[in-house]
Amino acid sequence: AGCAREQSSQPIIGLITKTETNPFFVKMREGAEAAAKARGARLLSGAGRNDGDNAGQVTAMENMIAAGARVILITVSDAKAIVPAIAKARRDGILVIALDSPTDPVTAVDALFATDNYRAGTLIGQYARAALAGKPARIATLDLLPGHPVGAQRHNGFLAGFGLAAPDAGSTTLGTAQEVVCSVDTYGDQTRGQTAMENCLQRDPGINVVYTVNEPSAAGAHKALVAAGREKDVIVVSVDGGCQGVRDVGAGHIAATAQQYPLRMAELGVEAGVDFVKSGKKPSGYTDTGVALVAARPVSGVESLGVDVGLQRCFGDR
Amino acid sequence: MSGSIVLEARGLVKRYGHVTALDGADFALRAGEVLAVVGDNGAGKSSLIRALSGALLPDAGEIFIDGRAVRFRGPMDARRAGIETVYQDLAVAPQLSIAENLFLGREPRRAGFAGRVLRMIDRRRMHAEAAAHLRALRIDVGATTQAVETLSGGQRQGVAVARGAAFARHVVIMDEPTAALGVKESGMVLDLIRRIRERGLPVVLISHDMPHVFEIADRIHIARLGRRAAVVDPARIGMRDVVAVMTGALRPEELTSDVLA
Amino acid sequence: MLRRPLGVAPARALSSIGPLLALLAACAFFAARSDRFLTGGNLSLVLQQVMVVGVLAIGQTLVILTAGVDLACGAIMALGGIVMTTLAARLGVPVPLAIAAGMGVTTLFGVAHGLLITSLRLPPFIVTLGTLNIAFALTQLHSRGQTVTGIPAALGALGDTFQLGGTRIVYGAVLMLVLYGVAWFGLRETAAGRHVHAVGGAPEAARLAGIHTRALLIGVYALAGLLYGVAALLSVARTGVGDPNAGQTDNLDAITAVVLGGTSLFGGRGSVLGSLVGALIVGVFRNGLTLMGVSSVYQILVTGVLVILAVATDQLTREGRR
Amino acid sequence: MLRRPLGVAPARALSSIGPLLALLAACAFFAARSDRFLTGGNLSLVLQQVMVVGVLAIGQTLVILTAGVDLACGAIMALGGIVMTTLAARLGVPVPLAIAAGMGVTTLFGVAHGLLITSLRLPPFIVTLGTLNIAFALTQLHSRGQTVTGIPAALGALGDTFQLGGTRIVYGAVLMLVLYGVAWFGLRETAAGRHVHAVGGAPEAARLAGIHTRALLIGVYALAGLLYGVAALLSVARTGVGDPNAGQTDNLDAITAVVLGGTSLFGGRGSVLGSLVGALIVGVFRNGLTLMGVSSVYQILVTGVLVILAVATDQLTREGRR
Ligand SMILES: Nc1ncnc2c1ncn2[C@@H]1O[C@H](COP(=O)(O)OP(=O)(O)OP(=O)(O)O)[C@@H](O)[C@H]1O
Ligand SMILES: Nc1ncnc2c1ncn2[C@@H]1O[C@H](COP(=O)(O)OP(=O)(O)OP(=O)(O)O)[C@@H](O)[C@H]1O
Ligand SMILES: [Mg+2]
Ligand SMILES: [Mg+2]
Repeated sequence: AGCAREQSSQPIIGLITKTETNPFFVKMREGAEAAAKARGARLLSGAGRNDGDNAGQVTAMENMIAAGARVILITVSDAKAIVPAIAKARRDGILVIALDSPTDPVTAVDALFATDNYRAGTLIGQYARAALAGKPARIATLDLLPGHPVGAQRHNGFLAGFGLAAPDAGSTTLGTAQEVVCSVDTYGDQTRGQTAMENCLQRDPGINVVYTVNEPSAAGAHKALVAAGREKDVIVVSVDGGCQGVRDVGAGHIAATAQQYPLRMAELGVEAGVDFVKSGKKPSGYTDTGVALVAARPVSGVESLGVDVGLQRCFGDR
Repeated sequence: MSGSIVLEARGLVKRYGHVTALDGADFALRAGEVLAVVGDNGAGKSSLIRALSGALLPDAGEIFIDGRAVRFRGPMDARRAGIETVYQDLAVAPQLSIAENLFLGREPRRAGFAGRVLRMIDRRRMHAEAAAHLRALRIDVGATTQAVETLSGGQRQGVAVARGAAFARHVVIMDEPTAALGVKESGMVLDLIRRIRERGLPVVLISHDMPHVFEIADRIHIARLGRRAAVVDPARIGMRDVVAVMTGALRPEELTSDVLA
Repeated sequence: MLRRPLGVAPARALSSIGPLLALLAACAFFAARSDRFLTGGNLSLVLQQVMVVGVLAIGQTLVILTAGVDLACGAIMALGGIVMTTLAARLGVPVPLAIAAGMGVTTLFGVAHGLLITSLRLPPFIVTLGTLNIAFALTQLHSRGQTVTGIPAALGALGDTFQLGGTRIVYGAVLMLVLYGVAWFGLRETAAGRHVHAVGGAPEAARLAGIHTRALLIGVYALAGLLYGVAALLSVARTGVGDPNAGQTDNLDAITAVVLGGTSLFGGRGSVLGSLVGALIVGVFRNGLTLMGVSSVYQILVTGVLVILAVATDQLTREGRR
Repeated sequence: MLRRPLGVAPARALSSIGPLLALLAACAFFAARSDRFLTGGNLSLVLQQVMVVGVLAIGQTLVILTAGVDLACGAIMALGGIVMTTLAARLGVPVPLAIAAGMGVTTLFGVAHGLLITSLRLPPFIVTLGTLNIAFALTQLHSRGQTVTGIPAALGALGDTFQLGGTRIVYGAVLMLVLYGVAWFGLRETAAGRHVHAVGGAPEAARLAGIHTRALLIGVYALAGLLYGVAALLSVARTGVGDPNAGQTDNLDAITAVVLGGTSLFGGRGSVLGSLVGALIVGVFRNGLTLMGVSSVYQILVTGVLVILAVATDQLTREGRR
């Protein structure tokens, strides 16, 4: 639009991600920008300053509405904390769509286009259990950060998929089990993932399954396993399905990852938003944008995509 | 007593915003003399000597050493010209040792590879020389490895004075060196000044202590309102008149010419 | 000896007008780029967005005036908010009691800061670096990492609005402005306020002048803690929940606001109204850049440049006036 | 007049032995709680885990000795790492050139710090608060938020290991120890090193003694920047990638290490070897608590208490000796 002065006819859509520093969200923004351009809409994008920064997301939302946005697409950092702010926006006639992760309650937004993170966890849990082939499990979990719903859903889904007792999808408390011998928060960061894995191996050298909350932390874990000479006999599973992560699956660094589709979420969100501005039609309910297991070596009883298919569908630098 | 003029300044001006610290000050120091500089608080004494020692850049005016015009861009330039200064606020680094303070900015380096390549300080020599300097000036502060912050006010003053006296080749300037000292220590500093004069070095002494000034000075420079009001001969003028000029009770023109020096 | 004309002394509300000029320039710039900027609704929004950092910055100003610094203000605020909301929403404690408990906790942190800093003579930077971690961990433990929802309406009352000439204004913003007024008055017109400046600028001199520096410092940190409690209440009111991840960026944001407002980190020099201006500068930039469609990475970049530029300009204009 | 026995002066490598005792006590505690703690492999691991913060802490020590502080060290390191890895992996620049470019960028940040602090006389806290944001934003923009993978082996060479008495030790850890040795020597035995102490403790005295304080300060910040570049190289070697989110906790961790090591934030006093001890204390606690199975939130709590406790103990033992 050259100069930033807004034209009143053009639909304005706001996209708020958790951070701007994660390839997942970078990709989501790019997808939304492309979709907005294709449909003649203008996209404003914003983010919290770090994962969990609810106040930053509230501020971004308010400012976008002040800038004329009639539609807000948001990947919420804090499923509960954002709800009052969303309620206020919706009272003022704004369409709010949650992308990637649900609000709590889910009905706080008009519609949800998301991956089921609990299901993503369940898939990799099932895979790890099958791949372990009956050996006694000694599990390390490299988690996100305290109290984060996505981190909890993946973690608990993993435990459930592995056949262990676990809290349900609504809980933000990390489940524990006897088989889980080491749990460390990594903030999804590669360096911290590496340090965490190193220390976990010191605590229990017999660890044979590693759940990681995302692929950067899995990459860190792999590096620690290589240093300990354990990369061949430990099963690392992860979530996200970014291109780098899928390549790591291909290279055997990660046994399996649960792939999500941020581009699809963003496109669906922008489409629905433009429709709303043009025709007043509101989307509703939950649209599962899908999650699929990507594994280099399929195991029986768990459906999975191969690495090539995963690479075709991945986000990030191909 | 009319030695040649060693250090001279003409028309020095220094302004701090609305405050004029130096308002066209003149200054002359003769070879081998002790020149006392007196004046009320704020008369510009410290500013004058800071200009002479390169610690401040005057807005206008000229400085001459042995008749040659010089421009000091920093304290190092004055030091190189052989002018050493003991500042009113001492200017010691409290956490460094006594020896390190004496040699701050001119640390002796070790010989050979250690000095030239590794740039190591020759600690042994530094401490030995520091101890020798202090002994020569009869300043008793204990081991030269002590941090200066552990010394009493008087001992710190001793370190600062010793630094000035030890390295001067041309002029020693002292801004109120006895202000913080006891009777015995003050007497020692006065002795020190005499000993420096005996070595042939001229000394500029700023002091509010009139008896001291009259005891030791060869000439007295009276500063007032950022200028030199007069230079007088302590042998021919009374303390009372000097104070009167300082405070403005007596105009300099009213002094008889025989007391001027 | 009095050679300095007294042009310096007239009742100056700000320690310098540089920050105010920067704020006005920013407003003019954004008004020219977006016709939505200068609407009453938008300006009220900015006020509302800065109210939490604004109140934190009052406490931070007090601390910085004493030549201290508080790295933990946001973390302590988050703890206060979680205490208030868990008591009120999970345990059914009456709202006034819950608020008092939350503010009590934040004030206790302030007192602890004061005691550690004065009795053990620890640097404020270290003490608050420690309590930053402690308050964060306690917040997570106390909330079990969960956002506290379902808070009673009375606890969020400061988030309600009233109409003023067609613009909706939130009560919390008014409270912030009132607190700034009180702090300004107290620092300027009371003996204790002048002593805060004295202790910051020349602690030894203040001590020798008979000021009970220890009691004064403990008082300052305690008062700052109390203000973080007020900020906690505002934060709860603004978001409508108890958020265990609140305040993480506010620690540095509050310091940034104070410094942008012209208060010296070396203590003794500055004005609390400057901190309000500083908080508003940050808020206006965030709002204005979003209105212009600038993404948040660039906003961070701009904030960085802004901090340096604003303080540099302030410094240069001060020197010019000397 | 010699009223003080001379127990103070012997060649003291640390400014106090408090931190060292704390480190040993921590090691004894963890050794008693976990028999894996005192193995060569585990200790080598701790060394490797602290090498990045350890090198950052050398630069930070230099800065803090001059009475400054650098809030941006981790952010600048992250930028350096991204520059190195994008050049080498994405653009195919030869490794030595890529390393030089990365270190050049971090050194430039240091020079900019020095210039802003000396020429405009801005407080280091503010300047580095600004560059913290700037470096972070530049890192994200330059990397487009993506981790840089596929880096040439040569760029990660410092992450390789060698055997020493059955324990594998990473080259980077050795480099860190060497750098500590050099810094210790330089600060203690060279004139420039003593001048750093003098400038920090008594800047005016240093200037009057003819030290070019401006050049010295710019040199210190530039050297610190160069060290952040070395830390960037170590971080890349350790993780094997260019991580745009690296270093975010290192900003405060490096300061924590320096302060735990007994260096005064007021400048002039301290020892760089203390910072190594400080970094090891943090690393040992993180490792030991994980070995004991203590959860992350409690680790944060312990760190907070530890920071205050360590500095308080140090302060009390110093006073006891006075
Ligand atoms: N850095 C400065 N900034 C502003 N004003 C200054 C500065 N230094 C000196 N002045 C002013 O310049 C004037 C002269 O000061 P100076 O220190 O030279 O006086 P003095 O004769 O040494 O006084 P005293 O006997 O009290 O030491 C004073 O009015 C002082 O306020
Ligand atoms: N804070 C301190 N730390 C260490 N030693 C100190 C401290 N203060 C004083 N001392 C020591 O105590 C002794 C007495 O010092 P004090 O300052 O009381 O002497 P004083 O009588 O005031 O001397 P002066 O006339 O030189 O000021 C000195 O040897 C000094 O080194
Ligand atoms: Mg003076
Ligand atoms: Mg005394």
